[in-house]
Amino acid sequence: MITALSPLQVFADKSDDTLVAAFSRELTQLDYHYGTKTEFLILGDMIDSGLFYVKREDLSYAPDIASDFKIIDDKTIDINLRKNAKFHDGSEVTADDVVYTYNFIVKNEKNRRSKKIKGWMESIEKTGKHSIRFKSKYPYANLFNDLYRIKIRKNGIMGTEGNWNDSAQLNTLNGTGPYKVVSFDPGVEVVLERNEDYYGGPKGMPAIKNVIIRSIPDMGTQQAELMSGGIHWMYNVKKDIGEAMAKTGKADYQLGPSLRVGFLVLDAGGYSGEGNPITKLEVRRAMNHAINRDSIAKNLIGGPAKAVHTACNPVVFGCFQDVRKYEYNPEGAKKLLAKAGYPNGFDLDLWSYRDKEAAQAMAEDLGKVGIKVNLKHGKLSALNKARKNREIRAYFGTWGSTASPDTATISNIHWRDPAKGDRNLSGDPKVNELMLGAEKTLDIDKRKSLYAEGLKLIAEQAYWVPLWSYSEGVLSSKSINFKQDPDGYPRLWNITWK
Amino acid sequence: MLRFVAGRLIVVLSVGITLSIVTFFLLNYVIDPAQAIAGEEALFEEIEQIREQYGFDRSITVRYFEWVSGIFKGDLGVSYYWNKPVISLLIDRAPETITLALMSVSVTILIAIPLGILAALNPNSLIDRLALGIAVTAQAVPNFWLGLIMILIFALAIPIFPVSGDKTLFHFVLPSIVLGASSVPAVMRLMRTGLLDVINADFIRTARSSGFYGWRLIFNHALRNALLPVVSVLAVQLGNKFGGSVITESVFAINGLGRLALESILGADIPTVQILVFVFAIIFLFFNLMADILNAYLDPRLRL
Amino acid sequence: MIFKIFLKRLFPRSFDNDIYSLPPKDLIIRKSSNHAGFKFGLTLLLIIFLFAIFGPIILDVSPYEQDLTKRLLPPVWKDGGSWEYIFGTDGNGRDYFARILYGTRISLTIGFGAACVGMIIGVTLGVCAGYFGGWVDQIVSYLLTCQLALPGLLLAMTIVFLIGPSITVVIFVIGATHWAFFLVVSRSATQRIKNLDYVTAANAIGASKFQIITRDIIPNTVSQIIVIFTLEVGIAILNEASLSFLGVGIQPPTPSWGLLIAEGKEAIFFQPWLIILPGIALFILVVSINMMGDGLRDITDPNSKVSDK
Amino acid sequence: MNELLKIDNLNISFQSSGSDLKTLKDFSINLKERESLGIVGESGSGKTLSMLALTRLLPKQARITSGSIIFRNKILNNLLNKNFYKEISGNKISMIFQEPMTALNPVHTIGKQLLDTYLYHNDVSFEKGVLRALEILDAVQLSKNKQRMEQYPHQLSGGQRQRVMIALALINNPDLLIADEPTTALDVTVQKEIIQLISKLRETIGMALIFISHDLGVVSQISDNIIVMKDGEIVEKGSTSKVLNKPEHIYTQKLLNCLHKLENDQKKEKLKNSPIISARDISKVYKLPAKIFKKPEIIHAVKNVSFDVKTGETLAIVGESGSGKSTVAKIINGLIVKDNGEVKIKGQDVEDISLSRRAKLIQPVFQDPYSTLNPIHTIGYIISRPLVINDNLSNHNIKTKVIEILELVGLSEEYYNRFPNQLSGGQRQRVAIARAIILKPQILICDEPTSALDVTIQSQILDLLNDLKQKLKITIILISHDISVVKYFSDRIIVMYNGQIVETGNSEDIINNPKETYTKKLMSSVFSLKQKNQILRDNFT
Repeated sequence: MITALSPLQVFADKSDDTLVAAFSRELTQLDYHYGTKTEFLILGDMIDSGLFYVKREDLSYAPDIASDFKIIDDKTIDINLRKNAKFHDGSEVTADDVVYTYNFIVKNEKNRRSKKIKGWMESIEKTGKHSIRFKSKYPYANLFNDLYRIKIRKNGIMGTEGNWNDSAQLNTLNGTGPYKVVSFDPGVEVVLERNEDYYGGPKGMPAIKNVIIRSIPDMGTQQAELMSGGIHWMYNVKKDIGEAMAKTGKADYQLGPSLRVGFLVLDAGGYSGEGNPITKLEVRRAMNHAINRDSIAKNLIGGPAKAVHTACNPVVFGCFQDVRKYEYNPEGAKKLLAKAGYPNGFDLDLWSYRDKEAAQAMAEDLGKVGIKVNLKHGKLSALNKARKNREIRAYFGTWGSTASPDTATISNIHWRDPAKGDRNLSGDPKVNELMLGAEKTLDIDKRKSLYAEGLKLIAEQAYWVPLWSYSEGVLSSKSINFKQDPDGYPRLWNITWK
Repeated sequence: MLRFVAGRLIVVLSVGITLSIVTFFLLNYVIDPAQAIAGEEALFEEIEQIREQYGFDRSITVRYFEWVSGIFKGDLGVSYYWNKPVISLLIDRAPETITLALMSVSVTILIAIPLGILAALNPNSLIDRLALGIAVTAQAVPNFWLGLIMILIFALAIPIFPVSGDKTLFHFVLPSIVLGASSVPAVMRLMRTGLLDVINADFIRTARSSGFYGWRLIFNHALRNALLPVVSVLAVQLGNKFGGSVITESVFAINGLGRLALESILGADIPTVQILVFVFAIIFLFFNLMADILNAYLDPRLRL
Repeated sequence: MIFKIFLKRLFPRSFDNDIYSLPPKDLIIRKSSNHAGFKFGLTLLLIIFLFAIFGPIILDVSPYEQDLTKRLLPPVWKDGGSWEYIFGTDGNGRDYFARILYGTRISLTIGFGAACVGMIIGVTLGVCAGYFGGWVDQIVSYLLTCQLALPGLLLAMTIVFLIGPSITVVIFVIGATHWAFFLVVSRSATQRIKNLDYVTAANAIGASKFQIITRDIIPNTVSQIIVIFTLEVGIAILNEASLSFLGVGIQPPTPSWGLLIAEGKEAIFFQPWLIILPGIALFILVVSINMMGDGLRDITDPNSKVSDK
Repeated sequence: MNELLKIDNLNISFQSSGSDLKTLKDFSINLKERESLGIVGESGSGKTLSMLALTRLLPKQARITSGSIIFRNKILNNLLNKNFYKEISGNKISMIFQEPMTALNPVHTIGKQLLDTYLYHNDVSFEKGVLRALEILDAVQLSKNKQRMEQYPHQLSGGQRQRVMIALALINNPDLLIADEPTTALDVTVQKEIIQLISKLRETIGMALIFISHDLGVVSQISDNIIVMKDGEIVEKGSTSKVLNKPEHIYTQKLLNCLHKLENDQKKEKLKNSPIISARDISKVYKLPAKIFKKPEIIHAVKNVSFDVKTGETLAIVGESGSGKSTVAKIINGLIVKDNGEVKIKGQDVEDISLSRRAKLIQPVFQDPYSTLNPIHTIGYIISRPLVINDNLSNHNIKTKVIEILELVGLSEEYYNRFPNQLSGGQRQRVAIARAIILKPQILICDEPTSALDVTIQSQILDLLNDLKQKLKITIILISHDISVVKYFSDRIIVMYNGQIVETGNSEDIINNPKETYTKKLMSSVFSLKQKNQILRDNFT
């Protein structure tokens, strides 16, 4: 809201212990259970806690509201809760709250996460004031990730069965995280204050008292704000801008690793109709050979970004690397195309919605071997619709796997049974069987071997063109310490003043 | 008067209905609402479930009438994207856009009208050429470009104004200049040619033959006549600012209706977008009607 | 200038050798050759046209050829710039000069294409409404109100969503949302002309409605429509830039100026030439068109000045 | 009497592209107190310009190159603007103009405009100003003067507005009133009233008057002395009777000839032919759309009009503006669809006749020479178009025919490739007539064919029409407000008022023995050179 005319700008700063961070995409509500974007996860981790958490140091799962756990068998897990965890309203977190939260998620079909949890969860029961037991329908490999992503709600706060109130926590939030919400203006900013009663846990106690997260859609405006001292922190900053900004001496730039990978999804299964050259293996292999991954990763993205040959980021669990590798070889690509019956190449609509520079670079590379690309770069919803209507022969996708270092995160959605999702265009039931089968066991070696087999098959048949891993660029003002984590996920609560 | 307003209200209403049909059908055809609600990672069955749950499986005509009857009951629907009733979004965002619209029209008035008067009084002089230059420039510079350049100059190089945001009226100065500049050419040209026409009119010759001259002649006898069309154009411009603030609000991170519209479109949020299109249309029609009434009120020839 | 008309009325005979005794076309040519703004705008526009058509052929540069090792090189007048890339390179290592040069073609195509679409819609509707009046006029004004009331940018975004972006789509979307001026002007001109005696006379000599519209009415609205046309070309070019800026216009890698500005937007503080150069190109093109339009308005206005240099 | 105004060798030039064009040459007049001077000339003669120089209303590009203006022994040329406007303009010298519809500010009330002018020149209280305004409104014989003060110009009729203009000019009791064609835009009946009023007020206030007009008849009624101007020069100067009776300059003689010609009665034939057109009970209603504060208006342009036109005759329809005479003409021609009644041409309903046959039966000629020809077509194209549309002729034959017709209307072959803007008003009217007669129609409807033309041209066009009538044996319907033209030209007259026929009869009967009141009023408002000083007589009886 607008207040009076004040000619002097009052900047939040170290003096009043207030950090201002900027997001490009707007925060529309506070409850993580109703959002999917990375921004919601960052905010969720600041104001909420799940049973588990991904440690920044080694990307392993650590108990958060849980204090310890015990795997009883491959379908049963016992979890003890912290005794010192409290909601922002001061009440203690008990097993009742946890049971309520999971019941709410599973039984409230309107909730986005309902299906996912219901897919594996057989039951949750209270075994003591601070202990619970999960039973799953089958050995579920990605359990800890789900336990991390479900944030604990106070018993009864979301209504009761049959009378769920989905909007209860959208605009005010009674969470358990290191920060409390002071005020929230959707799409504009959220003002946070340190939760002095926070139990610490793997996130640790935050050093800065007040945090304001502003939504500033324009990256140029964000840079201007950073230079003029209006904000302290921004992310998703490209190499060139970050480096140039660092040169001015007004900000620090870090270009660190990210779990995000880029890839081309190819309609090998011929879902998009007749006469699709991509259904031919030689053509798909030719496309794999045609793109100069190394050059694009090094020159366009920079930092730790590298060419990737698997349908997952090499650093995550289960991402088997010893698969067929397609080196950059335009001549070979041309030969393969000729062999497939396209000596003069063909026309291809390539859809994309993100990373315009890389999409153009790729289109140019494909053009050099004869595949005349008509780039259809647009909004995600347009791509979603076209994909749903089976109009897409190839699209350029990326997957962030934010704070989930497991191949399951990317493979679960991309290799689904084609009857349940529209992204698996391989037309090969074997891929689905292998890649999703790996989620249904807790046996690490078995999972690894299933992924290995699946990833080898994907590479051999060139169902995708795996492209590269991304880097995450962050600009931070000179007055703060921000250290980038190996997964590129910004943990804002760890920022300290210099 | 009543008859006229009633007639115009019928036009407003029927145009509103037409536009609501067009936008409703267009949006529901372009965007799959079930997919939009379900999100990126949804399974097919989830999408189908949502489709049933929200009734998207019924024919689009049925849903349209449901939507319209909801509006008549005061229920504008709930945004999928913002998880809020659309009406509360409108209430939240309207003040910023109203402020921006009013301030930008003020900027237009402050620049265009004096410049137009000076240019008309000194045709082909330096000031006339300067005014024409400003008009041609303002016409040829895209809004988003001007916005970025303004930030570059007046927020960074010479830090007078804040870069972005909408906390205080001070935040609105740069965006108002950017948005207001786009109306300057039209208003200034109208002021100039209007005053030139008036100065050459027979009744000014009468006034001169009665002994009036100089500024007294202009202010007492010419200005009111020349301002009449300008006032109604300004009212129309004010109406345009509501729908036209999309880019400016996005560049300056002002949380108004324009930015809401942009974000809702990108977020495939059908309920918000269709209400916004409707609201922008009604605002435009309303200000047009106001312009006509104002003009008729100010111009005795249209009164009776 | 008005006084010439005044003079002409005062002394018809002493003006026998004056340009008023020239045929209309020669009169327009004479008037335009004396209008500095028009001449400037037209010359500039012609130069831009020549550049757009022949520049890429003669200079043999490609706007698409990328070299990722030569990204974001500065223009020649900056430190580190070279004559190889006069305007430097963009984020994909493509020659920025070539891209801006090709962008001229895009902008001109879209500007003139969209204005043509708008003109065909607007003039057809306007002439019909003006000539036939009655219920035709009412339906047309209803359509006009609908068009004016629709937030054009939002509509354009939605339609581009719907059909998918391409140059043709952008031309038709911009054209389909910009016919109001054409309609209003051609309608009022038609209403005025249809009551003039020569139209009544044409009716009296047995000319059909179609003949009257095509022979008597439309030719006499041409001068006003051309003025609107130039105005709309400028508006369409800016509109395309706005749409491309918002990401719903021309597709990359096609070098539209709006897209170039959008792509360079993030780098405004460090590689400002990425937005300043296409911004200036856009500015020069639109200014030249507008100056030509302003000139045309003066030239075709019967009360306009004649020979002042 | 003392000398009031003396203009000596006034020269005015227009600056154009570096060269100066002399537009007023050695203009000199002497005006005594209370004298009334008429200035007569056609458009472009410089008659208005000389007075604009006096009141400092010249266009920006016009410049006084030499000469002096002396008013009450004061040289006005060198007076500062400030002093001139404050002391002279609107105070000692006032001016009224031709167009009463636009000469008053539409957004201010009559009262405000009067008060502004009075209080600006006189240091008196507001109340006194109001009294003076009411007084002067009364003096210009504007009824309900208190109500008028609150009204806006658009609420008054043309004649009332001209009265307000006069009030505005006279509110400061000037010594000199300049009236620039003050009655030209008014209907003939109103015209007379205004001239009587000016004449009377001149007497009561005791001011001098300069009356500018193109109409020698009008000027002769009100002036003691007359100046005749042509091409920026004074060609004749003298007392009214001398100028009228013993003109020296050839131009004055020509001017008078034209007027006399119109006044001389022609031999009229009384035809007993069968009617070629019969109109029965024709009516036409126009609906004006609703405006913001106005209800939709319905105007009965023509109400139950019936008449016959006999083969070979010239029928005149006379009336003031708004009488419906032009609508009747267009209905007869089939150019407007009537609401009621029927029009038969040669026994066939005009609306059932095919376009092509109608074109060969009946053709119109219009008033305004500037809009009658499509500016983008050549004269050849315009005249040949009826042939192209209606006859199957070879291009060569068409061209031959067009050139024949051009010669018939008095234009040479060289006009064939010219454009309308290259022609004078009279020439354009000739082209319009050529277009109308090229299909050899049996009826020609001439709607005010000469009223936009200068007097000398006017008589040429009338002669041409007369000539064509003899040669081609066509029936002519003449629409006019000008009684002298009608009298000169027509066999029979229909008088229309407010959409209805008031009186019908042979032209001599109507002109000499009008029966209806309206017709009498119309006929008496004609200024004739023979009825000198009729107005002044009216004033004092």
